[in-house]
Amino acid sequence: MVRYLVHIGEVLIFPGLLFTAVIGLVTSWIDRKVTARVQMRVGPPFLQPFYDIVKYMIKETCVPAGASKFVFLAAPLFGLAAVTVASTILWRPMVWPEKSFIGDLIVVLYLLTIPAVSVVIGSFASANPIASIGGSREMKLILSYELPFILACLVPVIKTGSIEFGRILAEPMAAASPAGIIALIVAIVCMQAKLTLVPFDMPEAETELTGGAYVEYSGPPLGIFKLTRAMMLFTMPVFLITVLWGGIPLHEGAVPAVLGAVKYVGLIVITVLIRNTAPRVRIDQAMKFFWGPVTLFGVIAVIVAFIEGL
Amino acid sequence: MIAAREEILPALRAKLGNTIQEVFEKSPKRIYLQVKAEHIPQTSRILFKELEARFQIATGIDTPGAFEILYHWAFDLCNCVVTIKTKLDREKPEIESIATFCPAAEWIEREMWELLGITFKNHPDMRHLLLKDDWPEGRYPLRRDYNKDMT
Amino acid sequence: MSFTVNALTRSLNVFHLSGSACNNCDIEILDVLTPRYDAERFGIVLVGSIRHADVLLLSGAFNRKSAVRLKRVYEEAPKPIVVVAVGSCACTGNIFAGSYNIFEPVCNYIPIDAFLPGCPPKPEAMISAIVKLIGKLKGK
Amino acid sequence: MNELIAQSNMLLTDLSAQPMVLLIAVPLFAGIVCRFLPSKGGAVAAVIAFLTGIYAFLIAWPLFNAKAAAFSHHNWLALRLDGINGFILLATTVFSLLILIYSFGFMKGKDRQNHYYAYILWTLGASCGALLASEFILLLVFWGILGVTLYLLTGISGPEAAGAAKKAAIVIGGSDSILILGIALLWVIRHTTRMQGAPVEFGGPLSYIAFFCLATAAFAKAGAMPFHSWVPDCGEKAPASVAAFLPASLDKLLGIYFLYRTTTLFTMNSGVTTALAVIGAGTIIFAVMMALVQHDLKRLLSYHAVSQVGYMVLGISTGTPLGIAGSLFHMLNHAMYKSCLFLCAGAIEHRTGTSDLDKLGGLAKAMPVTLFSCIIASMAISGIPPLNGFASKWMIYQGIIESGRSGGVLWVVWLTAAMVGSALTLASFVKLLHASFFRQPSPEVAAAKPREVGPGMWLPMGFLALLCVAFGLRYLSPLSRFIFPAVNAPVSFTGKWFVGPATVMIAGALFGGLLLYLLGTVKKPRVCRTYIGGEYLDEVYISGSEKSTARDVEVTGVDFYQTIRDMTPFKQIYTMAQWKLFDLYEVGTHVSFFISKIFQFFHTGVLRQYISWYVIGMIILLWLMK
Amino acid sequence: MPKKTIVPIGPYHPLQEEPEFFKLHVEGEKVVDLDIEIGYNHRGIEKLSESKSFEQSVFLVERVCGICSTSHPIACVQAIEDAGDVEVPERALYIRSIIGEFERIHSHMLWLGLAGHFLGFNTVWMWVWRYRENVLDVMEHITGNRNHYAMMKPGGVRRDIFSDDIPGIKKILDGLKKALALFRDAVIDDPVIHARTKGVGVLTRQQIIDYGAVGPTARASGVTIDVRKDHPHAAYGFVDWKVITAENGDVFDKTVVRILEMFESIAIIEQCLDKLKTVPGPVDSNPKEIKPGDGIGHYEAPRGEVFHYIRSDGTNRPVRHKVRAPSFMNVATDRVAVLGQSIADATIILAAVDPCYCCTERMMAIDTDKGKPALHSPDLLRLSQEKTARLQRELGTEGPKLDFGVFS
Repeated sequence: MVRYLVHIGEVLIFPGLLFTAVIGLVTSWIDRKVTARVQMRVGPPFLQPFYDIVKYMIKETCVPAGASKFVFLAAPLFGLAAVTVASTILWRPMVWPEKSFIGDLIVVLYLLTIPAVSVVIGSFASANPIASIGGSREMKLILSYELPFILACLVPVIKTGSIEFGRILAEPMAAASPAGIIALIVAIVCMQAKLTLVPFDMPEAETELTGGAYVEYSGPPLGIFKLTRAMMLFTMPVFLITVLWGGIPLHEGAVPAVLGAVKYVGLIVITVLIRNTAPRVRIDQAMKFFWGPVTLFGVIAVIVAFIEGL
Repeated sequence: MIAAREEILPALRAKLGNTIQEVFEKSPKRIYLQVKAEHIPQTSRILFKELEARFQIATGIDTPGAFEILYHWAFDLCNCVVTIKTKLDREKPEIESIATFCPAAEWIEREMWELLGITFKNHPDMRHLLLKDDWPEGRYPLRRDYNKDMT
Repeated sequence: MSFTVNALTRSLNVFHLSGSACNNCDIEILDVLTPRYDAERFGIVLVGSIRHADVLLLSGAFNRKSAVRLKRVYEEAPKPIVVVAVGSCACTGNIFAGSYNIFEPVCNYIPIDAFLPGCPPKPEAMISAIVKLIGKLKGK
Repeated sequence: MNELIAQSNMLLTDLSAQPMVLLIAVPLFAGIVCRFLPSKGGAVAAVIAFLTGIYAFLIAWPLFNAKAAAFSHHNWLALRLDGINGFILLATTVFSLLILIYSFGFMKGKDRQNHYYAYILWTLGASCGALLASEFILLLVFWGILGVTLYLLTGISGPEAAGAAKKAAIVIGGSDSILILGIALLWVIRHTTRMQGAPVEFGGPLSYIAFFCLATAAFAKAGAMPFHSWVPDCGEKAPASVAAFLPASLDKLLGIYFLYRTTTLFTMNSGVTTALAVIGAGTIIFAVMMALVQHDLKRLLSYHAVSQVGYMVLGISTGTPLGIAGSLFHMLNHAMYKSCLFLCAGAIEHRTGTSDLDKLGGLAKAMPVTLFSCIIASMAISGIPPLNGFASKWMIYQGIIESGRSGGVLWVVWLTAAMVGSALTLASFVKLLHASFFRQPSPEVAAAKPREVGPGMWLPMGFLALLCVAFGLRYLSPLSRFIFPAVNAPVSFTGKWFVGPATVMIAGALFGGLLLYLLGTVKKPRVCRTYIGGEYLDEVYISGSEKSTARDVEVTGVDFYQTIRDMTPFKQIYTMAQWKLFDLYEVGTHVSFFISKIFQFFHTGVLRQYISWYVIGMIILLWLMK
Repeated sequence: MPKKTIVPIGPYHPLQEEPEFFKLHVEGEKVVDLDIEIGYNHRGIEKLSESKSFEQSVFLVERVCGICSTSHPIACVQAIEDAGDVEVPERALYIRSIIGEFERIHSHMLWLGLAGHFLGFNTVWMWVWRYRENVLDVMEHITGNRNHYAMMKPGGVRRDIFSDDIPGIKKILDGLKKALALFRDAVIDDPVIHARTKGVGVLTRQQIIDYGAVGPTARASGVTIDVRKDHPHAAYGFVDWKVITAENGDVFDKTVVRILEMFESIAIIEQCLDKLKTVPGPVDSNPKEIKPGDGIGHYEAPRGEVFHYIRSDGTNRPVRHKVRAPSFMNVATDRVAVLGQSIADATIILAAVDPCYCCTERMMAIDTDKGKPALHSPDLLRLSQEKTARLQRELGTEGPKLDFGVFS
């Protein structure tokens, strides 16, 4: 019983919901601030993402007439739950290495897909044609990045022969090898799409689809979606660092932890810069891009990983 | 294709013959011709297809005597605007559409229909353009007898 | 209530609804977001869907066709929502008041919290208006 | 004479004392009874069938617990229960029972009910027979009966299903003849038709041919490529309960069981396993890509029934205990969620009268139980944790990774195919959910005023959906109870998935989200009109003064993946698929028609020509024999 | 066979700042037909205009559109001058061209920024609009207002450009040229922009001719029409510049045409500013009355030809005032441009003609509150500038000085 209470504490406070949400919102502030600076603007105040979330919580919830109310309202929760659990699974070994692992690479890979799926389901449940377009684009986007992303994640699996985070973290980091570097680049590109940031923000494409998949969401459900996105913004880079770049080992002392944090900020800055120096692509172009060159690089990474293992 | 200002009138006379009722050269850049309503499609076709003039717009006017429609055609190579004027019966304003061969005229004919109440026969897609769809029939804002309180 | 207002005023999502405008107010509204004025400093961002909006900016007079839609959009907006009429046309109907297609000032359709006259109002005036509006909301 | 009677009496008592025999014979006999009931006696047939189903389950349960049993009579009548077929036997009876319960509501008011229940019972009996048979000849008999009942059940819904029934019969019948060839070859090698015994070493073409002959029968039954083409047709045309019963559950159980049984008869080598893996991975990707563009609910589900076989074949091909266990577990899980999905499809069809995704829509509010069963089963088939589909797929992935430890690079391809296949599966189910539940209904569907089906129909669906959740959350207990005994080797996991803590965490996170909700205003949501920029969906003028319906102003969920269809390599493949180039049956039909056309050219039916052919032949023969 | 359904874009949609309703008829992802529903913006003022004086109607047409708020007045005064045979002093012609070209630059920059915004490229939007502010500052300095300039009147212009201001304006133009060169290179070389715009929304030469499309939309399809060149007016006959055309008619070419046109505009302004030093004289001929007759005036607005027709009966009011904005012709071409394109492309295609619905639906009215005496007054100008400065001080934003900081 106590064990389960500890689990609930972990998932709700640290390193789960609260921790991920706070760092995620700070990260989204970094995102907005850097964006503003790139655009020669001043940008929002530090607490802006927090104000936003609180504001969404007090706003009225509108449910569109033709919508399936329960699915419409439940979809955001499942996205939030999935990213929270994924984050907890990722962080536990990095904070308390003596604690056993809850899941492995494949589990987290699947969990990180759920937020996007919940957006799709939620958009469909809202029974709005514009949301449907957004949802279908999101789904096609999932399809397109999943293949190269899996290939990139297979590189450490090939190197260690294991899908356990413990083994992957224990090995010398994959990014130190050519295969790992290629895989990291592929994974960064996929991450951009997984976070639905420009140039892959076609699911919500504000100027095309007036908010796309989120068009019907208001108030707390929208706030949860925004929170989920902020948490993804935190969890995805951590996942990449864990799988391909040695992780952020908090338990090993200050230096590795700071180094990990630097890696994290570096990934965020790369993401934000990509986001601000490209226009949005079309969904079919994105699919061709991911199934073409990106997958090719993923395959190359896998082949190089095999050659390195010989 | 007309290349010089001087060629316009002779070419028009040759093509249109005696359907031209009246010619008025206001300035070197502006020519006004008066033709009968039934000759408008033929005249427009000649201007648009054979003389390759650009359809600028048509102006509908509710004058005391009759409804007048002015078709403005631009000759861009020779700095000249030719305007074809025609008069319609006040009681039954009706004219053949030119949008059948000149898509550029489609919207303006719709507009003249809803604002002035001129019927364009054989128009490909006649429905409201500017006013709301349930605008009451028979209320034409650009007519002189229109009263705002009618809506 | 004060908590609600406080949270609301720190994060304003603006939905911009242009009625039958000459486009000038609309462009000046967009201008407020651009580097020189940068409304994001105050937490103001433009959103695409009325469901995400906290502020409804109206610009232009509203004709028979768009006034109906305005009412619909207002009803579809999640409350609480602040409605601001930007530009002389939205405030009074202005020069269009006599037209056959425009028959009422917009405040007869929906409740309006703030009027911001000008043709068009300068971006500085808009920011000043927002600051004053926030002050007014807090004082409520 | 008396001696003979006494002998046969003895045999009968002997047989009737055997639960295994009863399990086969009672359903077969009850089926005969049902078949000869008057056609009005549908309800009686249903009751008989239901009672038989319960009886079968009551026999199967102790049999499964007994773990091992054997029965043999006259050498050929040999039945044997062991770790492999025990749990499949149990699963068969459970699924049959669920289908029979569901059929109460589903078949109500339809004609030929007595036939329907008779065929279901025969299928149940023959399945049990095929599972228990330890002699190839006996297996062949039951296998043949199953082919016949498949034909009959597919064709039961009327003339429009005749083509599908014929196709199924020909593909299955063809594979049966290949099976006979395989059994004969195996006899040549082993000099026995026993299904147990020392495994055969591969050597020489004979053993390879024998293996692939047997595997072909398994593939055709389970619906793996390239023998899959009967599944979509059957799934689309047959009643949904039949589709849920045969292609979705029983045929998978039988086919994969037989494939696994076959692999135990041979010592697998890398060539064979690679061939199996190619078939598995190819089936996954190809079938799911086909599913992506389907317009019929049941056809879409059928392509998934094909696609999921790929995972099972892939798992068996790894040769590792973990992979095989995953494969068998996936087989069981698949039977659960796919039957559930077909039953949902049946419920939808029952209420709306159509399974055309173009027409369906708006059922989310009308049929909540169906919606949730369908969502859970969809998430399970897509492998979303913590549902059962995830657990078995995850084991198969690990099996693939483990098989890669012994060298080779191809495992990455199989793994990628399997994982991408999951994403594609998810995509097509998202389409299904949208098209049938969330979008606006078509006028005819709206006119049917759909409502939730009766408890007789939603109970099996809900039960299966709950099973999906339960098997996912407690995946270790079904594994240790059903699957591990079947795999004659210790199974150890390479990955970690502590579903208990994870579930607690998910529940905790959901609770956290709910807390945020409760802090917010979500308690009293306001219902608003759909926002499309100030217009109303049903007030858009389509042309002139004609107003739209809400359905006109929306995205057809069915055409979501048109983008993929229009992409360069896929476009050509889809076009070829449209020409049925990948359909062995159609290609075969065309080839045989072409050949028969050549013969037709000679067979003019004119006597004089026959005589002249005869004379020419004689001359040539005489000249040759000179 | 995919089913045909309607995807609604609008009426209140961030794609365009104005209300309009596009009904995309789509099959799958492909657009098979487009139905444009306008009228959300129609203020129907042609009726009202007939009760206003010619002087007033210039103010009136200024408010047809906020972006081409000087093109309509130029066309309108030209129509009045054509009807009444009014002479215009030469210096006024140069000033008209200067104002008109500044407006073209600000309008094209506006479009370029918004096009970036539509494509999700907000950095381009922000950068371009930052430089656009400089143009608006120049206009505020010359005319007293950022947008509605109130410079045109029958027989000339209302305000002169002082020679003291010319060096400052030229400095800003130099900075602008550098900034535009940056955008030209950035846009023309960006592979993703190529992918999104090349071969998208193609309009053929014949379609342009059939639909009577004008302006950059027509010129991007190889139709060399430009009212400034074809029907010389204002000062365009006296300065050296060329008409920019492109061949492909896709969105990319429309973008390129607009960017290159801005360089031509800068060249025209620079030449006109030089000429102002040598051309003296009044800027207004102060016509006393307008003779009866028909008058046509047209001007090349940023979006294409603006056409005004005025019938005068000798009184001080028009009998009929017809306004045709370029978008009225251009928007109709959307229907052929989007056929066969995907939904994602449709939005940028619809934006590519630089549509202006307020123009299309022509408002016309007299601003009775802002009568000419007030606007003539330099006091008001001063007051306005002071108020702006005060507000800027309060809010801590940059002041509109002519040598402000972006380029220095």
